[in-house]
Amino acid sequence: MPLFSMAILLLIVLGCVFAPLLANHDPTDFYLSDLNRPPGQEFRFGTDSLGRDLYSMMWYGGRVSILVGLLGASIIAAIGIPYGCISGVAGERVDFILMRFAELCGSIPSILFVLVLSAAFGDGSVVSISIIIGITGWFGLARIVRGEVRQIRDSEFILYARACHASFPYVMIHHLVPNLVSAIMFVLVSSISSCMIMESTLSFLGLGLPVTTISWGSMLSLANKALLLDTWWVVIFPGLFLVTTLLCITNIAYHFRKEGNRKASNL
Amino acid sequence: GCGSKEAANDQGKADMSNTLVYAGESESTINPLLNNHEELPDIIFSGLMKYDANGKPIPDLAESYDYDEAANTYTFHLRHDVKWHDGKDFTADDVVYTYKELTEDKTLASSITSNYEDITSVTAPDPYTVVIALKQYDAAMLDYFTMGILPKHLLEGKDVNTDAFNQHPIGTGRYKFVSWDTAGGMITLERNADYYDKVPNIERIVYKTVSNETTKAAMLQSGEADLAWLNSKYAAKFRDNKSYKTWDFKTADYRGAAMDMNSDFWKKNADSIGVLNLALDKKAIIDGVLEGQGIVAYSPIQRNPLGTNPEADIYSYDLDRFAQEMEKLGWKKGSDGIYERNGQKFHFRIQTRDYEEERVDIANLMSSMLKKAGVDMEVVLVTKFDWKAGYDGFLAGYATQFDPDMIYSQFVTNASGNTMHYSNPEVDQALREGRHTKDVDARKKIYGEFEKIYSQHPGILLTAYLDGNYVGIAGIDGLDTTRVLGHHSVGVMWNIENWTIKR
Amino acid sequence: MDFRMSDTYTVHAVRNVSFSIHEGEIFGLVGESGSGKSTIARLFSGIYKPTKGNVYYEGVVVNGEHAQAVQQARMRKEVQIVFQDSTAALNPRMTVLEILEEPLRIQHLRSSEQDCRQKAEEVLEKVGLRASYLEKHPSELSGGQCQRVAIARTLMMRPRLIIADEPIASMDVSLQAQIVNLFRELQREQGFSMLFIAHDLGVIRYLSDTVGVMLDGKLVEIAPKEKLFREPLHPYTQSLLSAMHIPDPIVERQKTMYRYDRGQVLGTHMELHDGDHYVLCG
Amino acid sequence: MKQAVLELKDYAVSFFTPEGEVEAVRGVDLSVARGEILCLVGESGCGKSVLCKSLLKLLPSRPPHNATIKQGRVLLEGMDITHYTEKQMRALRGRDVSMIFQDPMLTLNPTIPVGKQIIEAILKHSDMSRAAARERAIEMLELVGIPDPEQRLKLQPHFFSGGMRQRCVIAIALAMRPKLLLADEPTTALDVTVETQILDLLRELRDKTGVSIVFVSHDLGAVARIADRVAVMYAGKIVEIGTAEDIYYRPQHPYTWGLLSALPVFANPEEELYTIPGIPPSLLNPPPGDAFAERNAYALAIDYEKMPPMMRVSDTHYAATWLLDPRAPKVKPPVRLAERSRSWRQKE
Amino acid sequence: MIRNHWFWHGVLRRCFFFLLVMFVLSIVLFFLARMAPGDPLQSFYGDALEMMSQAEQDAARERLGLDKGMFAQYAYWLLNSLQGDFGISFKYKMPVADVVFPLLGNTLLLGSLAYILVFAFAILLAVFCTLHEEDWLDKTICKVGTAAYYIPAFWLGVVLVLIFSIHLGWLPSSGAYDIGKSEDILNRIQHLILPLVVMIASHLWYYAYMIRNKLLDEVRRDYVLLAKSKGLTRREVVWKHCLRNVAPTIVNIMAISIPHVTGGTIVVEAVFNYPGIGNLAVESAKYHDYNLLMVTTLITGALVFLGSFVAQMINEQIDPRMREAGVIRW
Ligand SMILES: Nc1ncnc2c1ncn2[C@@H]1O[C@H](COP(=O)(O)OP(=O)(O)OP(=O)(O)O)[C@@H](O)[C@H]1O
Ligand SMILES: Nc1ncnc2c1ncn2[C@@H]1O[C@H](COP(=O)(O)OP(=O)(O)OP(=O)(O)O)[C@@H](O)[C@H]1O
Ligand SMILES: [Mg+2]
Ligand SMILES: [Mg+2]
Repeated sequence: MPLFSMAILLLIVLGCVFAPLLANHDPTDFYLSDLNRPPGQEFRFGTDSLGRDLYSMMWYGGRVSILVGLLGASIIAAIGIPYGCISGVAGERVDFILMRFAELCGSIPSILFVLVLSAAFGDGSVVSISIIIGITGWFGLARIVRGEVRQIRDSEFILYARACHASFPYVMIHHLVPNLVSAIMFVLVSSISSCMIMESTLSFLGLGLPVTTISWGSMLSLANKALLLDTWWVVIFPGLFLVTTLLCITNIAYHFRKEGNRKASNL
Repeated sequence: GCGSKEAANDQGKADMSNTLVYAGESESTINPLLNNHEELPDIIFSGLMKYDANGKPIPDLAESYDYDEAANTYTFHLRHDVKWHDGKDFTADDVVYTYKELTEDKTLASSITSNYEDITSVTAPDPYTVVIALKQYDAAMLDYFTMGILPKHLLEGKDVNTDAFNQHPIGTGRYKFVSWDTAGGMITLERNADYYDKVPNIERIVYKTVSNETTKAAMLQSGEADLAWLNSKYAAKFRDNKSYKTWDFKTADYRGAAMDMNSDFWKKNADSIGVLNLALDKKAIIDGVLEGQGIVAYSPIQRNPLGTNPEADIYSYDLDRFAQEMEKLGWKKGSDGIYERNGQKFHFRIQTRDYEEERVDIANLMSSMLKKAGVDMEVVLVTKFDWKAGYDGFLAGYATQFDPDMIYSQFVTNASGNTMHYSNPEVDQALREGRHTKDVDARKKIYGEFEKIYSQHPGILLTAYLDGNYVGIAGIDGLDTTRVLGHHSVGVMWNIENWTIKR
Repeated sequence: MDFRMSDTYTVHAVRNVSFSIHEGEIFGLVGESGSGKSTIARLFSGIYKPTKGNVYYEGVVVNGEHAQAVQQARMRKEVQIVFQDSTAALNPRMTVLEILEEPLRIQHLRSSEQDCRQKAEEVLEKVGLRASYLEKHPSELSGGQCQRVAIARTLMMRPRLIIADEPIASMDVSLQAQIVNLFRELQREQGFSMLFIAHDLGVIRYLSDTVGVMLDGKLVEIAPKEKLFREPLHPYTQSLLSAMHIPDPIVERQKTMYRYDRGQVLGTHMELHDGDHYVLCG
Repeated sequence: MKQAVLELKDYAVSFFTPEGEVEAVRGVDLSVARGEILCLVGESGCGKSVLCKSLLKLLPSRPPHNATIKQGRVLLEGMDITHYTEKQMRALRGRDVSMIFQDPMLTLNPTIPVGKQIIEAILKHSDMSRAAARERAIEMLELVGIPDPEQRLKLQPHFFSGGMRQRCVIAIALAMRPKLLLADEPTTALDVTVETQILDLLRELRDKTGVSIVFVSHDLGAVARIADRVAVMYAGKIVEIGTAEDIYYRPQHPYTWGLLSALPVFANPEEELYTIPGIPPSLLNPPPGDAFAERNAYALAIDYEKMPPMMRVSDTHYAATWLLDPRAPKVKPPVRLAERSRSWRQKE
Repeated sequence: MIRNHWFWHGVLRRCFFFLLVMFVLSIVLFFLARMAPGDPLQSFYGDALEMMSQAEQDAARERLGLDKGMFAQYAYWLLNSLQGDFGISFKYKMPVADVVFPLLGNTLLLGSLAYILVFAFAILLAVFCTLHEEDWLDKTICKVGTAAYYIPAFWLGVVLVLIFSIHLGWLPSSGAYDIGKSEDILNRIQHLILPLVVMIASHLWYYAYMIRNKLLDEVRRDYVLLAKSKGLTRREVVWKHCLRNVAPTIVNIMAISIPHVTGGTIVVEAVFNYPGIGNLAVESAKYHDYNLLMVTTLITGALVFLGSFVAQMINEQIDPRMREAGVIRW
């Protein structure tokens, strides 16, 4: 059991959930008399060049980032997996068309998609931005799922289900997905990270969440400025939280993917 | 682009000792008509007039000029010794062509055309004389004649907006365009040895197109650039370093939240813009964002010699007064701490361009301060302003470094630069008067009056004037900080012919 | 039945095959590897659709345009398949209970949790496994046990026809014997018909009533077991029988296999030899 | 007796897994003479494959499957190779000892032309030129009876039928003229006619090249065709060993009886097939006495306590059962088996 | 001969599909771009748009070809593009081709080098991990690799600039080459090092890990035993046998990764101020520079589709099994 990862993740998640209790400053406030303070008693992680308290921002920012990451990744999974499964089991022609379609979507710059979509759901809320990120990010997953499905689709346990006249959704949910999970776990988990980073990029481009919404991603983009100003804490903390959280999620996910009893290597 | 190959070979041999590498903004065209606040058009092209150290127009391509008050005509006597960089002679036809283009081409993608509205005709009685007739006297007209002149022989009959000339400019200025290497992100200029006036000391300028402020600072630090305009925070880093020099220019460049008077919100609530000033601790913003490199702004022509009327400074940071005034205006705080009036929250959205860090920071700080006072100013980052997307305003930056009439186009009802749809008959009146008055003292009074009137009903929540911090390697000399610079601290190269560089 | 392999060429896996399996009969199918036995099994169980010809279930067409939905649905319920590699035929992510429930679940016949469990226990007992296996995963079971689970799964549906595609090929002798016994017992008890595919002629001879011999996608001979083993007519069948191993070193070493010439053995049409003995001639 | 190519002395292999020690091979004594075909039979999981693979040190040696030679010695032509390093083993593999595996569909690399796979084996152990190696490969393919070897050299295994693939595997194995060939169920995946061909091929190759073959199978019919000697394995031990005639006509061990009885070939369709009751013991914690005792109808009390030693039946025939002990009650082999033996001989 | 014939048949068929797909892509893009909110005139005229009267704006629209119906506009665009005229860029006010092509080389250089290096290292790393499966080495690489993969690219880029250009002064912080050194390969390489490191760091593990997992499955196959029993070393087995068998997967992954890697150049170009079309694509989308957008995106699209077609063809050559289609119809 990855107890260590679970403990850390739990701490971070609890910290974000109970952000109002933990935060000792207003995360959106600018403490103009305390610019660029290094970590200390009052500002535990220091302040940035505009006097924002990084410690409080961290917990509030985590809420948004983790939410966007999980929500975005769920949407990616919810679209990418069924799409990949359909394409994987479909005949040559349908598969060809589905894959070309995915490639088509994948080769359009996501910025353009985001522009169009944000006009459609343009309320700038966390949920709508997650949806946008999800909708524009599933193509890669779909292709990988398809590849894996092709390998197991003629397995005899699936043939049996087919012989019993199982519907496609049944086969997908009971046979394909469970046997795919370990193969695509890494892709799934890393889509959490790409969603978080996408959110920060979008915010930075002015296409994402309003500037007043704090997220780890937007904090990371502050790092850009801070580096030249020698305020290492502004650079390090958001990165540390982001990477740690993702590593913990990865570790835990790997544990639960039920790696089927792997036989010994022949090498 | 083409030509870059040979140029590259040439440069490969040339030594870099007398070359200035300038880290500038990214560019798309070099044409004084199309981009009027950037450095390069200024040194490649020259106008009938140019500015001196104090921002006063003096003759340049013209040897002298006469003004006929009765007929409202300017007669320019052109220099005879001017040649285009391609060797052709410069004549009055070029001037006529340029001003015709400016006044008659309705498709010109330029924001300055309304400055020339008063011109009724431009004629060339002989190759070295140009006569420009105006509808009426225009005090700023001499300023506007500083606009660079384009070569007729290269552009006539072509679409100025899109011609390849814009990327291969030929001018009459101090520096010649050599090559634009888009793949390398640099524009190379060489001094114009045939320049009719003082030939610059620095032999070559390499203008690197950089889209990001951090990169500019990094380039300076790693020695890839010699000179750059940095924001105050980055500039501060170089101040104690012996190998760098910092020049702090005053600029007429202000930042403030300009409201769109056509928006539903301000149509109803325009009376409550001025009072917001009371809730802004502008000094704190300057110290916080600008490292103290700036001054508190109260008037749009505050850094102009004809402006700066202290009587217009009627709002100082005072939250108590703010509360009182708001009450007078009929605003009541709602349960969420935000003022309400007639069932409407005091909430408005301003769009802010994301490419300049200081703008974003200032907007954020303003928003935070207003929020504390009970006003919800939502900041939305955009890539480019979208006037049709229904925002209630935008974070404005504008400079009136030369004639105060430069604000005419911004504040006069329906003028070309009046993107906030500001309309105040008294202001219109004052600015018109200022434009058509000749006497300097009288003008100063008029503009002082304007400042007072305007401050009662402002359209812009002014915050600060920024200083222009130029940082360069220690070997650069000759930058002159007397000049008040413009928007984005443009104009630093006004005396580039006097600069020297030692490595 | 054709397989399209990209656009370039087509494999005729099975051609012009007709035979019928009667109520309560065990039909043994033998033949060369790759001769199309599995393809026939899959055609019968509806996994493949024939490119030509029809599959009838109780005299009613169940494929193609003229298929009757009701009959098709009935066939789905009443025809069950058992595969060669039992470990591959059981989803490694499911428990035995889930595996056993699966046909019910797919056919929407799963009533209550309790009933299902009980039924699964009964069925497991029939194939000689304890109820404690219900919670296990296939990877925790031995090959023989997996095959028993696969057989138990077919019994969940009260099948009328079981298609067993080399169900014992990967087992050792004593396990083979156990599974063969199990099949026989169950068949006697429940009276289902069976299509039994195997390589081992010994098993075929022991278990089946009628035997079909396949070669290159064609049935070359069908006959009641005794007739076929006594009097094989088709050269391939003869060759097959001559290759049948006898666990007797002296006999085996001296025996020579009858080699047949591929070109000559395949004919075009089935002919009745005598009574119920058909052979491919022409 | 001819010189032994392979000799195992009290050979034992264990897997040290997280669950505990799996004693897959538990003290095997065995020798294979030059040009001899020794068949290993026994039910699934009794350790036949482990034995073969461990001889070539092909077992997974890293956690979590630590396979180790726990005791005993392996002599190859009198040379002790028990503690050979991986590098020394590599020199032996393919040159002195080769191996064929069960499924030809799986053991040939599907993406590499067959010829290349043979040539690779040749080049590994000799400094022949590529052309010479190619010649040799063609020769080998001819030897195993593949028509048109020159053309087929370039084809990937995909284009071969199962039987041809297994021939190719044999060609690879024999390419360097090894002294010993370990064939781990090489015919299980093939149909009877092809199987017979392969068996005959192996016998023929033995005659031509003098290679010794250890042939693993659980198909007693196939074994009967090819074996010179047969060793019956149960739960990691050899329980009976003797010439083919010894084992088929005069089996001594109750397990061998069980195996032979379970064959369906001559079973009467009216009666059930005989099956050995119970399940094979776990090798994770093998019982102390005779591992077969629990399933043995003839088990004696001592079977549960003490492992029976190899008892001599004749010069060639040994069996590990207490039934052969002089003190044991005399039991007759099952009647059915006896009858069957008789009937075979009558047929003959 | 026959194989050859089918090969060319396949090539032709794919060319046809390629053209078809590009056509569809151009339609999708064309209409999608015009669905995005914002006025393209704004890009062209900037703030000057405000002062233009409606009539002037209409005239401008007409000149830019924005006045016609969308279908007419598309037809017009298509006709012109087929003749090599991609229109003018609204933002740069010059022909799109002149904007894009000088920068294309830079991006292709960066992208293809990164692409090659990412996969070269990914394969090396994957093989190394496979040979040391479950060792502490493998475990450490997995942990470090995952962590490195999660570090945001732009963040890493800035840190590298800080260390290697600013503090150590070893490498330039920006640009594609120094003044007058466009032909100097060494200089170019110097400028490419940091961008490449960022590109590699932010993509490497994703692919290395996928390949590693495939290889781990592969070394469990039986042919490995046969190969080893021939006397091959572990390394030879992995390099000569396993890798060849996972090649189709790797090729597929490589095909999928084209948009991923080209997407990566966008970030890197921004961080290192590296002149390239990645930035251009983003800009054009943000500024509604339709013509520029079409070209930049069609280039990426073409790469993606070419990549995937090439991948299929390579795979069919490597592994004849790939040519078979499944037979079970769903
Ligand atoms: N999925 C498939 N795609 C293409 N061809 C196939 C497929 N499955 C089987 N075939 C081909 O159809 C023919 C018959 O195959 P089938 O599996 O039915 O043979 P079989 O008699 O069951 O063989 P075995 O005894 O080896 O199981 C073979 O030539 C085979 O190559
Ligand atoms: N990697 C391993 N780790 C742990 N135990 C193993 C491993 N490989 C084999 N075993 C155990 O060793 C024993 C012997 O296995 P082996 O594969 O030799 O059987 P076998 O006689 O070849 O059977 P079959 O006839 O099925 O091939 C089995 O009980 C098996 O569980
Ligand atoms: Mg089959
Ligand atoms: Mg085995």
